[in-house]
Formats: sequence, structure tokens, C-alpha cells
Amino acid sequence: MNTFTYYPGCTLRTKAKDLDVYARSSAEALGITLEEPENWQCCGGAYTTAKDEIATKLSAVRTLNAAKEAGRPLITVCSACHNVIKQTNYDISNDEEMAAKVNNYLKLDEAYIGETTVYHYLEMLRDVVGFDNLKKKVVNSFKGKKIAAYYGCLLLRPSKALAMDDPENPSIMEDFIKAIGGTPVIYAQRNECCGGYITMEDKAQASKRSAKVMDSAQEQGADIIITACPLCLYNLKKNSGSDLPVYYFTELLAEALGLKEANNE
Amino acid sequence: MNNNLKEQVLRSSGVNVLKCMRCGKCSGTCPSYDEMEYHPHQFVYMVEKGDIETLMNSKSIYKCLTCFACVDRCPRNVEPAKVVEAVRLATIRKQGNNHLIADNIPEMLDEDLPQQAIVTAFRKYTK
Amino acid sequence: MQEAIISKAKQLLADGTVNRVIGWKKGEFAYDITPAIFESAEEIDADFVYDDFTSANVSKYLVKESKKEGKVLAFLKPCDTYSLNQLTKEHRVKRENIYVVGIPSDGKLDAEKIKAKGITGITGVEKDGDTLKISTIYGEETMPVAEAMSNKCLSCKSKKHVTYDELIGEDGEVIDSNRFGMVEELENMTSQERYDFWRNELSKCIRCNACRNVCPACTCENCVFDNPDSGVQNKAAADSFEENMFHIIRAFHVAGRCTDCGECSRVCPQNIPLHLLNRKFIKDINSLYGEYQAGADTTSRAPLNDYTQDDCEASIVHERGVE
Amino acid sequence: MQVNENKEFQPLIVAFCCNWCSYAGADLSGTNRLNYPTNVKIIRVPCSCRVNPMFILRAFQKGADGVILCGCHPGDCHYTSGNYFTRRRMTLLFSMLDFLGIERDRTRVEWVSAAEGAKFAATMNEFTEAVKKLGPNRRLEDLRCRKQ
Amino acid sequence: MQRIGVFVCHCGTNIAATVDVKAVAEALSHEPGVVISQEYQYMCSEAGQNLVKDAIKEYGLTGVVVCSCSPRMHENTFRKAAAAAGLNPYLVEIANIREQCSWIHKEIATATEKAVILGKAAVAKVHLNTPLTAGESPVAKRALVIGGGIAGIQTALDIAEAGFEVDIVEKEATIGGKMAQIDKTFPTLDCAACILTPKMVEASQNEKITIHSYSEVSAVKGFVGNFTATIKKKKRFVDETKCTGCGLCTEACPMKKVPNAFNLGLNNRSAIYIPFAQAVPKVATIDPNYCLKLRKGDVNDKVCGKCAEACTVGAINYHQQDEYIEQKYGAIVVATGFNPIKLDKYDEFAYNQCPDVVTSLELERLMNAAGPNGGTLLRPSDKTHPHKIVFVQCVGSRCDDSKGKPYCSKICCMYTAKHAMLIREKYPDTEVYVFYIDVRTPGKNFDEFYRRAVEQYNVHYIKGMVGKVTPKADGTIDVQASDLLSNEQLHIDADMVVLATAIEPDQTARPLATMLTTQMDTNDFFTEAHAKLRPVESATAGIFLSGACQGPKDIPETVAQASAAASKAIGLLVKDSITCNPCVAHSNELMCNGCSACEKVCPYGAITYQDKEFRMPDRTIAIRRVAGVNPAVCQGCGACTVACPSGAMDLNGFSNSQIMAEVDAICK
Repeated sequence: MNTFTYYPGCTLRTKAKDLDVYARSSAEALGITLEEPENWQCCGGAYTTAKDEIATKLSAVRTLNAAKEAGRPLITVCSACHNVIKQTNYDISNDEEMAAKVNNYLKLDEAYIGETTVYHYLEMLRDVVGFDNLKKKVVNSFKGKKIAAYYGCLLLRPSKALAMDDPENPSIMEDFIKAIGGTPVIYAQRNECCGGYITMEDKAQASKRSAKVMDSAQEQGADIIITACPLCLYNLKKNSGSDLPVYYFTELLAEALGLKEANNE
Repeated sequence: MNNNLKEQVLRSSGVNVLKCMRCGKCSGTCPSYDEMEYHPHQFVYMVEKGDIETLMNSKSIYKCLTCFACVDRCPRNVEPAKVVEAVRLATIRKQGNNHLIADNIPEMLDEDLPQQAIVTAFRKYTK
Repeated sequence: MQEAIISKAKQLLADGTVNRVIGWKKGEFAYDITPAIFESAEEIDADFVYDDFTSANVSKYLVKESKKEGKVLAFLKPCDTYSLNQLTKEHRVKRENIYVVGIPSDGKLDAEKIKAKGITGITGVEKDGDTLKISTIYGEETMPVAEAMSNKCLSCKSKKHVTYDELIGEDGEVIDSNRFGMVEELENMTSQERYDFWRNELSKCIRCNACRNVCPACTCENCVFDNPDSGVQNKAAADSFEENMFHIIRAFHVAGRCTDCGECSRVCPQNIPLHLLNRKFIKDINSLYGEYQAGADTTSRAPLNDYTQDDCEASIVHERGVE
Repeated sequence: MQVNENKEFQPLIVAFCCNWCSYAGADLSGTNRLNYPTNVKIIRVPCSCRVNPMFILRAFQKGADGVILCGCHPGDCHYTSGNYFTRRRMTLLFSMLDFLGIERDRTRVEWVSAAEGAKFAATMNEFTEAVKKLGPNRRLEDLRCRKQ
Repeated sequence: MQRIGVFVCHCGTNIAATVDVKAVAEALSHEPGVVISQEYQYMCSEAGQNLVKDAIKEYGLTGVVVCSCSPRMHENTFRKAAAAAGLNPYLVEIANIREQCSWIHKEIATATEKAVILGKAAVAKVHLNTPLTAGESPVAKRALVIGGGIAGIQTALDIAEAGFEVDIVEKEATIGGKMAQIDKTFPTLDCAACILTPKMVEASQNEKITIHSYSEVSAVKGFVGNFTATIKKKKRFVDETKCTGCGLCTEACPMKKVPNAFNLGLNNRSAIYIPFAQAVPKVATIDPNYCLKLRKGDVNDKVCGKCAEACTVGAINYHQQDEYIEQKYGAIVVATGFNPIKLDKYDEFAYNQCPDVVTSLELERLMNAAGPNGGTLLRPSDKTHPHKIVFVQCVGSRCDDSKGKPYCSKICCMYTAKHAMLIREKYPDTEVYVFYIDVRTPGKNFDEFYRRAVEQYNVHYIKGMVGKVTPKADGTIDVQASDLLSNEQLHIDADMVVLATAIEPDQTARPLATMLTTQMDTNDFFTEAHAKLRPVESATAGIFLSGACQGPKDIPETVAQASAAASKAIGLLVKDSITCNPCVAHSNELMCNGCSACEKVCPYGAITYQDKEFRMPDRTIAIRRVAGVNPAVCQGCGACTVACPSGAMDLNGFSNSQIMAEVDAICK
């Protein structure tokens, strides 16, 4: 049960290598084997909610089906990939018409009807490893660090499909922060959108949104902010105008586990 | 009122706009409210009235962040974001109506911009 | 065995423990053994028979006999004691008026099976190990015992007496029989195959009521099929449906009460495997509501007069087996 | 059972409804004008446990194509425990009918409360459709009742 | 030879619009035994009933079939009409061609065809109907009221007033319920306690009323007029008969950090407590989850024991056990009330993240003189005066999202107007905003009350909904909401947010409904026997509904319903005996096997066995064990009829042959 199919997604191969590298090394240290499926395709980055769009959903189904064929749950770490894959899986399990159309397209040996369980890396930490066990393996504690978790919109919503945590008062990242020794900072904007999608369309709006998130975290006294999403990281770093440091949660994980040279100043 | 368009939007979104009780919570929660000319509750109401073209021609369809805050918080399970997306698709599916043009992309890029941003923009703004 | 039984019967009559005996006597043929009442040692000496053809379960006769004056002696095979227990539980017999002597049984013979081998004019049989020696008016014949064994004995479920006042010989144990094999085979058929199977079997029914009359669970004062107010009264099946109706309702009425004695199939002149209907109910009850053996005791609640809050729903029928 | 040459097969459905929950649920679906097919004819019984297997067989005998039995939800029986007995009886009866090769979809038990008018209508629609798919009941009928 | 009359009702157009009533009457006139078949516009009207009565006399009818609305509606009407004309009322059958035909079908041809079939089934059944005479069963002259809020108290007082014994069973340590927690009432702004506590005292002093506080109903058996309830008096570790309510123990108790449930956890109390000053009974109760001694698990341990030391009358008993009381009742009134829903799933309003976001009931306590702040409105977080308060309406009400309730909670619009007004009255420097979807004020003086809030007190009513509540570092709360009329998104920097939380039936109601075999709707509100005409009775005879357990209600409505339920209960209790349902089981002794199957499935223990002498066909006398049914105890479910293999057991009014006849008529 400790081997998972691991879907990194395209951004993790390029601009978000940190998210990926630390996720892999930490998993290994925690006794989790991540197997990447062959020839995976980009998930598309955004889930099209339209019922009459099928083609855009196929790559996610291929990934899900690969995990099903391998007989393993699927793990994702990028929030966007997770959101797309989880929503696809939800719709295919609950919308017969869509499932039929998708399977007509894909012509799989056996129809895919939502059999695969999808975990976000954080859920794997919580449900498979256990935060208590993680705590025991921490070598570099973040004791004294006030860390703000930024969920954004993708990890939690739509909550029916994502079903990861309470969408309005989540705790999974805060529990993660406690496990690595830090002090979680609760702030109101942690589950509000940073405006990531609109980055290319409307820089001003994206700036406004991300500034709001950063200000909210800073106001509550955060030292650093962590996220699971490359687009959030980019937006919060680049567009918010704030100098609050932003990291991927996997980087802190690796550091806590002693897999990265401690850069605690 | 354009019934064909209305039908298309309803079918594509899968949303039953008649469930709306006009509480305005979607607009109360929307992070892009101030950027929008028509707000989430108006999308729902105008689709119900069949006034789709007005929405299609409005910049508002590109301002939705698809953050699903309205979807999750709607007490009537109406899912306004799906309506916005359906209207946007109705627009960009028309010939030559792509909102994002590949040639314009390079100048928008900076070295840190994740692929994700481009991919999503393509998925959301082109057909 | 016959000697032991006869001497026991005479002894109990003589010492006044009982004032009559329900036993068996020969009918027209050697293999045609029927229950009979004996009131004196003389009658016993004259007619009492107990041999390998003596299959008849006398429990049902006790419904009437136990309500008469005095005490009646009954010799019961293990399977018969289950019937008696069930009747006791349902207040159909007065157990205190019955003296039960448990007798062992190593299986009874089915004359039809012997006749099927072309052996006729049977005058007697004798078991010699696994071989059955059959004397006929034409001379002696042999065949394996197992092949002459009554079907109901081939799937015997228990050699244990669940009620008795006295035993002749040692008591046995409940045994692990493969009695649901045929039911399973049917369950694994398609719906159409099952239908064809039963149509073929049930269409043979001549509504002679032998199954009903022999059944130790069918002891109603007045059968529902004879009751003009029941809405299902009929003497003879006028139509394929009524055969179904009769056998389904009969099986349903004995569901949870049938001890699986097998008498229904044994007496059926058309050889309809009626016991399969009962066994289907027993199998369902065992698997859905927990193991239950009717007649094993006199206090437990019959499964159909009982329930738990988390019993399965009727839709379970849709979820299992072959459509 | 009514079979017209040019019309689709219209099954005859007999529904036994307990007075307290399901019959009231059926009334509620009427009050709320929730349609279900005319194929369904309801017989009122005080409790689902009043339904004798003989009634169900009789209905099939006389030409019903499907029989559905509705009662209060387990635990909510007006008579405390009636529907628990019903549940065992019908489970065994339906299993027996299945064993005899009768199509499973011709019989059904559904728990419908007095508040579930919508569920009643939906159940009847569903059940009628399922029986329609099976076609006329041929395996358990009295041939004399067959309509030409 | 049967002479049957058929009467087909148009019900105005309710039936006649989709069913060709003339054709139905015509078709049924050819049924065997039918001597007259008529249709009429409203068969239930006096003229319609006269039609039936006249026909009974004129044609000497032996059976009547009325094709009309559901028998649940008018069966009794027509039975009475038949009886008035000299026909046994149980020779009447109803064919339900409205709820189960005209209202659900659209096509006239098929609906008419079905109506005819339903009519034929009723005719076939009535052929086999037999005259039935109802027996009588005595009525226990005592009522049980479950729940001791204002509904239960009012019901009990009214029943006691009529001279009957009443027991109130209240699960909390005191009666009073939600009203005791409320500060003021709308639309008069009386102090709730001032009008409630006299009633509580009255109840406790009334010698006809017994109050079982800190108790639960653990079992109910029997039927109308003859219920037996088991009441569990939970161990409160204090002898009620000795305790004087002096409160010395509560002062002596060293464990003072127990969230005060009466103040909704807004302050603390001691482990031994009296819920509030006017509690009835005014008796202390030990909370075993917090008591230092009881928490230890070993009461003989020498820990603490301060309360026992302080008690001057020796009322403290650490060894007390639950006590069970069994009592017979003729009538039961359910008054289990309501609770605000849990707000776990609504954290966009930050209820779990910010102490200054409160529910309306919490605000009642915050404003109450006996509340945590002695009646001064202070923020729970820092005990400062709030200067800007935002009210959010419909939190969890009118929802279709699996988190909330689909219904309108009814009382919120009015209490919010009350809160807004009281705050503006007492603290004119405080700005009050109310975000509403609709303001619903049907009720006497209600809209006027709401208008006063707007016009006289200048409360800002904004049409729109709050989308997100954000607690900020400076202690204020950002309320982001839409203003639908000005089409803008607002941000209000509030000091407090009050959520008008949806209300739901008390959790104890569902298991109670099961115990009482009464029906509930999908929201767990008790279902009344008829939505319009029998709103305070449950469909189960002898069980009545009082207050919010039946649906959201304000205080005047609750009190009105409580008195109505009481009058219905009194109507039952004044009778020495009630007419039983004659549709009971009976056993044909000639066919009975005495097997006990029927006895095993009878939920009422109505079946007993006896040995009887019978003359057999052969002229001998036989003693047989046969079943007999006690018609006063049998409720007529029919479980026994199916358990009986011989068919000896049958049910009046729903006999085997009657049901078979219906089956045959439908399937023909």
C-alpha cells in the first residue's frame, strides 16, 4: 500500500522543479514509493466545467486509468493538476452521460468509471504516513517559525469533488506545519483565490488579488507562506509586491526531514 | 431573448438557473466582483431571462477566476461559475473569437511564469 | 434391530409405561411398510415390522395419537425426532403423552431404485456390508447398498436424536451433509433454465396431496387450500399456475418450520424433487438470518416470526446469484 | 395486461401500500401532482405485514405483470414491527420466485414514508419501466386469464 | 343478494377535469350487485351525503362505494352518513380516484379507465364487507407531555386545568426550554423571563402536574387511551426531595471552569449547578463529566466532596443511580422543540474562527441581564462595546446544498428586527446592518414592528447576502457582501456579526417518533394528521403535537398550538372509554392449530391461547388449544394473518377474501 502512481504534471518538470524534487526525496525518506506512469500528458491546467467538452478531459482520464491499471492510488502534488484530475474523476463517477462519452472516445479495454482513488500529496502525508509519524521523523524543526498556509482555491473547491478538507476552515496544511514544528498562522484569505488564472489576462487584477492574500497573512504575523501550487507561488511572489517569502510546502518538508541543507538563517 | 443560446448555455453548464433564490451570496463572495460589469448573480438571472448576448459581449466573462467560491457557497446549489464558463465558451467557440492569440503570447511571458499559466489561458480563452 | 424394538415395545406395554405403540406393518408388498397402532403384545407379534424399508416418519401420527387417553410409544429415527420437536414447539402434540424410544438409522432403502435396476418381485432384503442382497420370487439378486439408498438418507443431516425418553443403541452426531448441492446447482442456472426445470417438474403434479399429507409440518386442522375463505381453495390444479401456487405456498407455509425430513419427495408418486423448495428456504434462512435448524429445540423463535433491525432488504435477491 | 398491436406493451402493476406511510405517500404524490403511469393500481392494506404471499401470487395468476409492496421505513412502522416481518417474508418469497425462474424485476419492496410523495412517484415510474422491459408476465400466469 | 350503491364524486373539477365521471358511473352500474350508480359535484357536501343517505333508504342498499378523494380524507364522513341512514358504517368502501388517479394522470381516456378499475375493485371488496361493531377500551386519565419548554408547559397547564393528571418529562435539569434563554420577545418587547417564569412556577405548584426534570422517555408501549411509558430519571447525584436550591454547593464547588450550557458556553459555571436563578425545579445537578469526584470513576475515593460538605440538608448523593418509572397514560403530547443548527459547515462566516461572530441565540444571552455580561452588550473576545454590528439572515435556512435546511426557519426575520431595535434603543451609537434575502413578516403587528426598526430606529436593511466574513488582526471583522439594489460589493468593518441560524428539530425527536410510531417529514419535524384540518394531532391516535417539534414557530404560535394540543388531549381524556377500531384480527377457532405463530408476531400481545372443548365431526369431544384476539388491544396490523399457515387468523375490513377480490378485480 506504500506504492503510488505519481503524476507530477508539466510545470513540475520546468518552472516548479522544487515542488517535484522535494516531494520525491521526502516520499522516499518516508517509505513511500512513487511510480511515474509512462507517457503522461499535461492535465490541461484548468478543468472545463462544461458538460459538452469531452476532449479536454481525456488526458486526465488517461492518467486515472493508468493508475487503475497499475492497481494503485494516484498521487498528485501540484494543486492545479490535483484539481483537474479530481474533478474529472468526480464527474466521471457521477455523470453517466459524461462517462459514456469519455469511454467512447478512449476505447479502453475496460471502461473507466472512476475507480481510481486520488490523493493529494498532503492527503498522503495525513492519511497514509500520518502527521504523528511525520513528526517523529523531523530532524530540522521549524520551531518558532510562524508559517501561513495558502490553500488558494484549487485544493479545496469545488468541495463536493475535492473532498479533502473543510472548504471554509481547512486544517490539513496547518497540521502539516505543526508536524514539522512550525506555528501555523490562520488568516482569512488562505482559501481565497490569488488570481492565478488571470495572470496573463489581467495583471492588475492578479496583483490586487495576490496582494490581498499576502497582506492578510502578513497582518496575522506570518514569517513565511507555503503553497502547493506553482501558479500561486509565481503570483504571490511576482505580482503581490510583498516581500513575504513564499515556498512550496515540499521544500519545507524536505528541509524538516534533513534532506536539504538547512537554510534557516 | 435568444432561446437557442439560452438552451446551449443551460445544457453546457448543466445548471438549473431556476433554483436561484436571488440572495446574492455569489456576488457577495466573488473576488473579482469589482472587475466585472455583470456579476455572478446577474449571470444567473440574465441567463434565466435569455439575455445571453449581452453577457457574451461583456468583458466580465474573462474576469471570472473559476475559484468556485460562488459554487461552494451558494445555498441553492446553483453553481454560478459554471454558468459564466458556459457563456464564455459560447463566445469563444464562435469562429475567430479566440480571446488569446498565440502570436501575442511571447511578450506576455517572463522567465518565471509557469507553463500552467499558458496552458490554462489557452484552455480557457481559446477553442 | 427389529427384535430389540419389538421386545422394548412389549416390555413398555407390559409394565404399563404406555398403553399403545405406534409402529409399522407390512402392506401389500415387502417394501410397502406403513405406520400402524398396536395395543397388545399379540398384535405386535403378528404384524410389527421394522426393516430397511421402514422409512415412514410416525411423528405426524402423534398429533392425533398424543391427544388420546394414555401414553403412546413411538420409535423415532434421528430425523423423526426433529419433526417431533417441531410439533412439540408448535403445541401440535402433547409430548407428555408420548414415550419416545430413539432408534439409530443407517439409512433406508428406496424400493423404486431397486426396481429401476430391473429387480422385481422383491420379498426381502439384507445388507451385507456395502452389498445389498435382495431376495425375490425369482431368486436372489445383489446391488450396492448405496445405489438403493433413499435420496433423503443420502443427504442425511443428523444421526443425533434431539428428543427421546430412551435410546436403543448409541446416539450419533449432527453430520456435515452436502444437502444444498442441488439447490446451488439450480441457483447457478439462468432464470430461463430454472424456469424450464421447474415447469418440467411441477407440470407432473397430479395434486394427489401426498406431500401435504405426509409432511410433519403440514398438520393444519384445516389446510388453507381447503378453506373457502382463503381465496385459494382448490382441490385439483386447473392450470399450470395453480401447481406453482400450491407448491410455493406450501413451501412458504413450512419455511422456517420444515426440518428437512425429505418425506415430501419420498412419497411423491411423480418423483418431483419437492424437498428442493424447502431446502432453498432453509439455505436462504441460514445465509441471511443465521444458521437455523427447525426442530433442533423447542424454544427458539422461528425465523419468519422473528426479525432484527438490520436484516437485509428484499433487494438482496437482485444482487446475488444468476439472473 | 393490455397489449395493443400498435401500442407499446402496457404492464399491469399492482401496488400494495400500507395505510400509514406508503398510501399516504401515494396520496401526497397526488396532492403534489407528481405523475406516474396509470398502469399502477394501488390496494390499501393496514400494514405491509398484512400482505400475504398468496395475494402476490394471485395477482400474477390473474394477469399482473409486476407487483410492488410499499411500507413504512424499517423502524418507522405504525405498528412498531410489522415491516420487519414483511422484509423477511418478502425476501424469502422473492428469492423463491427467483429460484423458480420468475424474473426478478417483477417483484419489489420499497419503503416510502408519508412524506415521500416524490419518492413514491419516482419508484412507480421506475418500476413500471423495469416491468415494461420484461414484457408480459408469461411464467406465472393462469392461462385462462390471458387476454387476447 | 347484495344491493350496492356507487357514488362518483366530481370534486368540482379536481376529479372531473381528468376523469370522465359520467362514464365511471355508467361503467360501474353494470357491476354485479350494483343497483344505483350516480355522480355528483361534491359528494362530501351535505347535499352529496344526502344523496348517499337517500339511496341507502330508497334502494335498501347493503353496500356503498364512493369514488372520490383518498379514504384518509373522507372515509369517516361517508361512514357517518351511512350510519345515519341505518347502514353499518363498515359497509362503505372508498375508491381513491383523486389523489391516486385524477391528480396524477393527464390523459382523460386512461385516467377514466383506471378510475373504473379502482371502482370495480371497491365494488368487489364491498361485496365481502361485513357489518362491524366497534368495541370499547378504557382511557387512562393521565397525560404525558414530552418536553418542558413553553409548549410543554402550556399544554400541561391546560390539561391540568381541565382536571387531569399530567406528567412533564424534560431532559434538561430545568423546565423552561429555549424561551428561558431568550431576552425579550417580539413584537411587544416583553421580557421573556417575566412572562415565562410565572408559568414555570405555576406548573411546579399545580398539584395535578408532576415534573420529571433531567429525565427521558425510554420506552412507550400500548395505544390510544392505554399507553405505558417508561421514564428514565437520570442520576443527578442530588436528592430532589431534599435539595432546597440554596446554592451553597455551587459556591463550594472548586471546579468552576465548566462551560455554562445555559449561556451557550459564553461563560463558565461550577460542576454542580442550578441552570439559572428561576430554574424549576430549583434543584442542583452534578455534571459528572466535570465533577472532580465523579470524574475519578471511584466515588468512594476521598477526592473533593466539597458540595456534600456544604449541603446542610444532606441532599448530595454520589451513589445515585438512574431510576425508571412506569406509568399509564391516555394521551401523549410531544413538545420536543428545536435547536439552532450547528454552524460547522458555514465557516465562510468565520463562526468557528472568531468569537465575535455569534448566533442569534448567543446574542440573546449576551444581551440578557442574567447572561454572561449582566445585560451589557459586549464583544465576547475583548469585552468591549461593539459599534458596528452586522446581522446575516437565512444562515442555513432555505438551502438546497446538503449543508443547511430547505425550509424557512420562520422566526429569524422577526427576532433580528427585535435585536436590531433593542441594540439601537440601548446603544444609539451602534450602527446596525441587516443583510436579508426577503424580510418575512406575516403575523399580527409583525410588519409594523419591522418597519419601526427601519423607520424609527434607522437600522440599515440591505438586500443581499454576506459572502465572506474575515476576522482581521486589529480585532475588527471584514464583512464582504453584495448589495443587490445598488449593485455593488460592500465591505463593512464590523465589530460583531450575528448569524440568524436555521433551527432544526431536537435530536431526541427522531428516536421518540420511532418509539411512538408517529411519522416525521424528511426534516425530522413531526407530521400532523392533516396539514390543514388536524394540525395538532399526529396520524397515530392519542399522540398530539405541540410547538416547534411540528415545524418552526414563534412563541404565540407555539402557545396557541400547545393549547390546541391540550384541548385535543382533554377531548380524549374526558371519555371513559374510546371506540376501538373494529378492523381487528379474529381467529376462526375451528381452523386454528394453536401453533403460536400469530402470538409471536403480535406487537401488542393481543393474542392469547386457551384450551377449549370442541365437538368433532365424529361426535367426540376434543380439547384443542386455540388462539383468541383481544379486540380492545389489537390494532389491526394483520401480521398474524400472514404468520398463520391455516388461514384461521383473518382481519376485519381487510380479510383475505376481500383483498383477493380487489386483486381479482384489478387484474381482470
